[in-house]
Amino acid sequence: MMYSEKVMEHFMNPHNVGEMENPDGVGEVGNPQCGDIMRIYLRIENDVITDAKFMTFGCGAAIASSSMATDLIKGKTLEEAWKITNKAVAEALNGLPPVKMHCSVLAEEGIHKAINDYREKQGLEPLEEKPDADCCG
Amino acid sequence: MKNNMDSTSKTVYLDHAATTFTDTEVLEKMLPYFTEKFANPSSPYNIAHVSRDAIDRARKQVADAINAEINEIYFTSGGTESDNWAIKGVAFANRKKSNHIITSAIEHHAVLHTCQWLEKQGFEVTYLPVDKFGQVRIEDVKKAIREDTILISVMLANNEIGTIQPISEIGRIAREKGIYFHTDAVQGIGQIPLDVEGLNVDLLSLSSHKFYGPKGVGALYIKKGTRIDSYSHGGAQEKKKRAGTENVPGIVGLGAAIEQATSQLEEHATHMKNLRTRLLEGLLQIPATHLAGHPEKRLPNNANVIFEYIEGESILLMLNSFSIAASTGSACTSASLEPSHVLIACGFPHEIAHGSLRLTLGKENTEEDVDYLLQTLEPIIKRLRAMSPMTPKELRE
Amino acid sequence: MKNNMDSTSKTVYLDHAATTFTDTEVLEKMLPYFTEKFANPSSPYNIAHVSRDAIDRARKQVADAINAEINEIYFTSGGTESDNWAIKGVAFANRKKSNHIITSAIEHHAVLHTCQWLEKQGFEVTYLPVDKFGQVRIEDVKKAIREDTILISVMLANNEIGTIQPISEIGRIAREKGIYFHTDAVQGIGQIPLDVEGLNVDLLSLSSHKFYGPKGVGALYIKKGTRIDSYSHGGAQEKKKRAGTENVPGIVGLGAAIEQATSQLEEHATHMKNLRTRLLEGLLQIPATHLAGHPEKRLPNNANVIFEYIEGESILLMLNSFSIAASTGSACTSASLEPSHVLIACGFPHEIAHGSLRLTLGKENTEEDVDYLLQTLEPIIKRLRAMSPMTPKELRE
Ligand SMILES: Cc1ncc(COP(=O)(O)O)c(C=O)c1O
Ligand SMILES: Cc1ncc(COP(=O)(O)O)c(C=O)c1O
Ligand code: FES
Ligand code: FES
Repeated sequence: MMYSEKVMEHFMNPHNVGEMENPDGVGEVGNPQCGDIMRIYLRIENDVITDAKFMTFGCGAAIASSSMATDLIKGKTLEEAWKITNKAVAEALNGLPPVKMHCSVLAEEGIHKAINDYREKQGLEPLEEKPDADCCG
Repeated sequence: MKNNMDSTSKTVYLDHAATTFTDTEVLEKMLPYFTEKFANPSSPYNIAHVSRDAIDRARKQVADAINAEINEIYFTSGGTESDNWAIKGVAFANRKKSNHIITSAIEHHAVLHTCQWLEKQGFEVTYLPVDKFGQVRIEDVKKAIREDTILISVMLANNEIGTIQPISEIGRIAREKGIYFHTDAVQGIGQIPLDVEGLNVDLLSLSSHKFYGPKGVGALYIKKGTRIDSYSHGGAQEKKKRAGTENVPGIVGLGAAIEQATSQLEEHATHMKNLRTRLLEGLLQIPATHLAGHPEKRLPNNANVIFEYIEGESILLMLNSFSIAASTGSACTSASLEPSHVLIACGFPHEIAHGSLRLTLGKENTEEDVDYLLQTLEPIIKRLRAMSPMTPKELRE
Repeated sequence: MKNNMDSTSKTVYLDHAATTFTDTEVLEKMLPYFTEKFANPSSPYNIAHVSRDAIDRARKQVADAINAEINEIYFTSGGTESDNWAIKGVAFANRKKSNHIITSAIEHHAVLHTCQWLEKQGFEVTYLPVDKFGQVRIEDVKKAIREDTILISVMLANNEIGTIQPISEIGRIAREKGIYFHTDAVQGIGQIPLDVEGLNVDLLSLSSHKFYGPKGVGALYIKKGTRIDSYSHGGAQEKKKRAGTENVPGIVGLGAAIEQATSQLEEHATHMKNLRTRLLEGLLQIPATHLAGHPEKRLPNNANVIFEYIEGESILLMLNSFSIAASTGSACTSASLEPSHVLIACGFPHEIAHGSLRLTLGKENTEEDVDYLLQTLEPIIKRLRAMSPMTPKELRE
């Protein structure tokens, strides 16, 4: 595991860990069989993400990606948050090992699911999500 | 979470199944063979006798350690080469006769991938299942044997879960049927007594760096009369079966290490078992934790436990930040992103196999090391479970 | 005949083509990797990075020494393994396409016996003749090439007579025809400049213990894109092409040794040539003595002379009693009782080939060593000739 210092920082002291009471949107992605599940919670006011939390079962990269991704979306509009890619998450972490890029994909997908959950609750059409990334790489 | 790692802190090494350090006494014995006593053993002058004698002595040390004859020991570059040679060598040398091989589902990749490669060469391979403790069932061996079976290869003790196989019984069956029997004893040397006669084996692999010898050298026991191809072609070394200038210092180190390991076997095993008892008592107090492997028939230095709801790589990373070195069967640390084939073969579901932690003790470990591990690990498990969406409420804080 | 050997006398070692001592600086660099820095490079914790980094560094040292890319270097257990892998690996990976291999009659046994084994597996092999200096003729290479030729393997420099082959030209021809080209450069490293680009080779073998590195470790250069089978199956080491826990100290030693050898190449070659000039001047003053190999295109440290009417083993025995270590192509020292295939291929009659003496110099040899050899050898030759029924009257005393 050749992780950047940034990854280790977010892994050892992750931001935004925990469950959220009555979230405005929740997204859960991954598959326990593959060793990864990520759940993202959003608090939304006026189309702006005022708070985000996560719960993750997974490797160091998955936990660090959850922490970074939730940091990145806080304070963003839903439109801005939707556009945050897994690459952006990985870059913010100063890179991930190639075999671990799929863990950052979980973060992107988790955010998309959570936003769509919010939209559905609001009676809006869900936005089109990317097909699920392949399990186990 | 603060960790106590700084540049001066010593690592608590709990991964002796991966590799061991070379014992300083062993290294001491190797040193002259790099410098003054460096001659090529095949050369025709006095100083070459010194190298030749050193190899002979090491061959005797290995033979004595496993109750073999001197001329049944061949030196190789490690456990992987020994396994590859044993299996490919016997398979091709006996091919005309037949083409079926039996092995187990929990072998080391050096055996499994070799067998899979042989399948591509037209051999047929049966992979025996194991019970939940990781043991091969004698009944399954009997059932798998065919008219055209040439070789059975079952490991002495597993590298992940430490389970010891009923080698002697399998060997008896193989011998009755006239089938060659190979065992990968790489993890067994220095841990449990070994006797090729008692085990009824025709071939046995070992690797120096698993018992405080140097890396890059191993041996293959080949019972007299076994039909086996040469592994490499070239000079007349190793009775023309394994060409190449001998790694004299490495071979000296292997010999010294196996002699030391064998002479200290009981004492070492007692030390390991005492530490492991303390270790497992602590580990199994953590809720939702399971022992992998056999409760008794296991290597004295091996503990393998599974923590539900969390993932092994995260555990290792956190342990690493506290200067503890360990191993896991989680998919997330393997290049293939597949969880341990051993844990899966024992029947653990994928999501459970992910939470495994292998701790393998060594001769320099102390009770303090065990206590440090336990005291470091408990909060780590709690912390990771607190983050995991799979953890049931009552296990979260 | 009195000899000056006693237990304290130092051996004058003139057999560096057989093996070299490990340089003390090189050994120094290896030592930490036996003890503190012992972790398995594949393990997922900090102390394993240290082993991984050490291997990466050594790979770069090898790549730099031969002008290759880092990911074209694979570590092996020695020259023999590198040769076996290169030839078998390319042969089987490209078998469907074709099945003809070209090599030379004067290759090391690691190449020759591998090719002979491949003949038993259904491949066809052409063994190119050499001229009286031991050189392969380009014309012969061209003539030997067939539609179905997959591989040409010609050594860079011969281990017995030191003759350097026209590798670059052979490589150009091979490349034009789309045929893989392997060279056994085991004797060339540290003696002559090497550049895989300039040599037009796809595969190149080397062995650490020939250039003041440790025994039991070597490397194979495999040009990117070369179709070659894996050599051993098991773990994911060496990009899954050569499984087995890496011999970290050995690899570190190989890296340090090749870097040192390359940086001191010119200086070393000059030293060797000066000593060899002195040596050959003395040797060729002995009557009925012939130089074997090429007068100029030869390794700087190699002298190989043939003394008519006498037999090499006797010469070595007497030299040995005066604490001089050397080598011969005589049948009487070889297990097979066949004289050197190299000398025979150069056209020396059997009875002449018997009288060969190979002296290969090394970096610690001095003019005193050369003078001691000359002064010791002359009476030995006289004495043996005096005993030989073949010696003409005028050469007896
Ligand atoms: C059971 C078993 N077999 C074979 C091997 C391969 O040995 P080596 O790494 O020395 O090639 C190992 C260790 O890696 C092992 O644990
Ligand atoms: C030309 C040549 N090729 C191959 C080898 C084999 O190398 P090793 O003995 O390291 O296996 C040698 C030396 O023995 C050699 O001189
Ligand atoms: S969660 Fe398994 S690799 Fe990241
Ligand atoms: S004369 Fe005795 S072996 Fe040649």
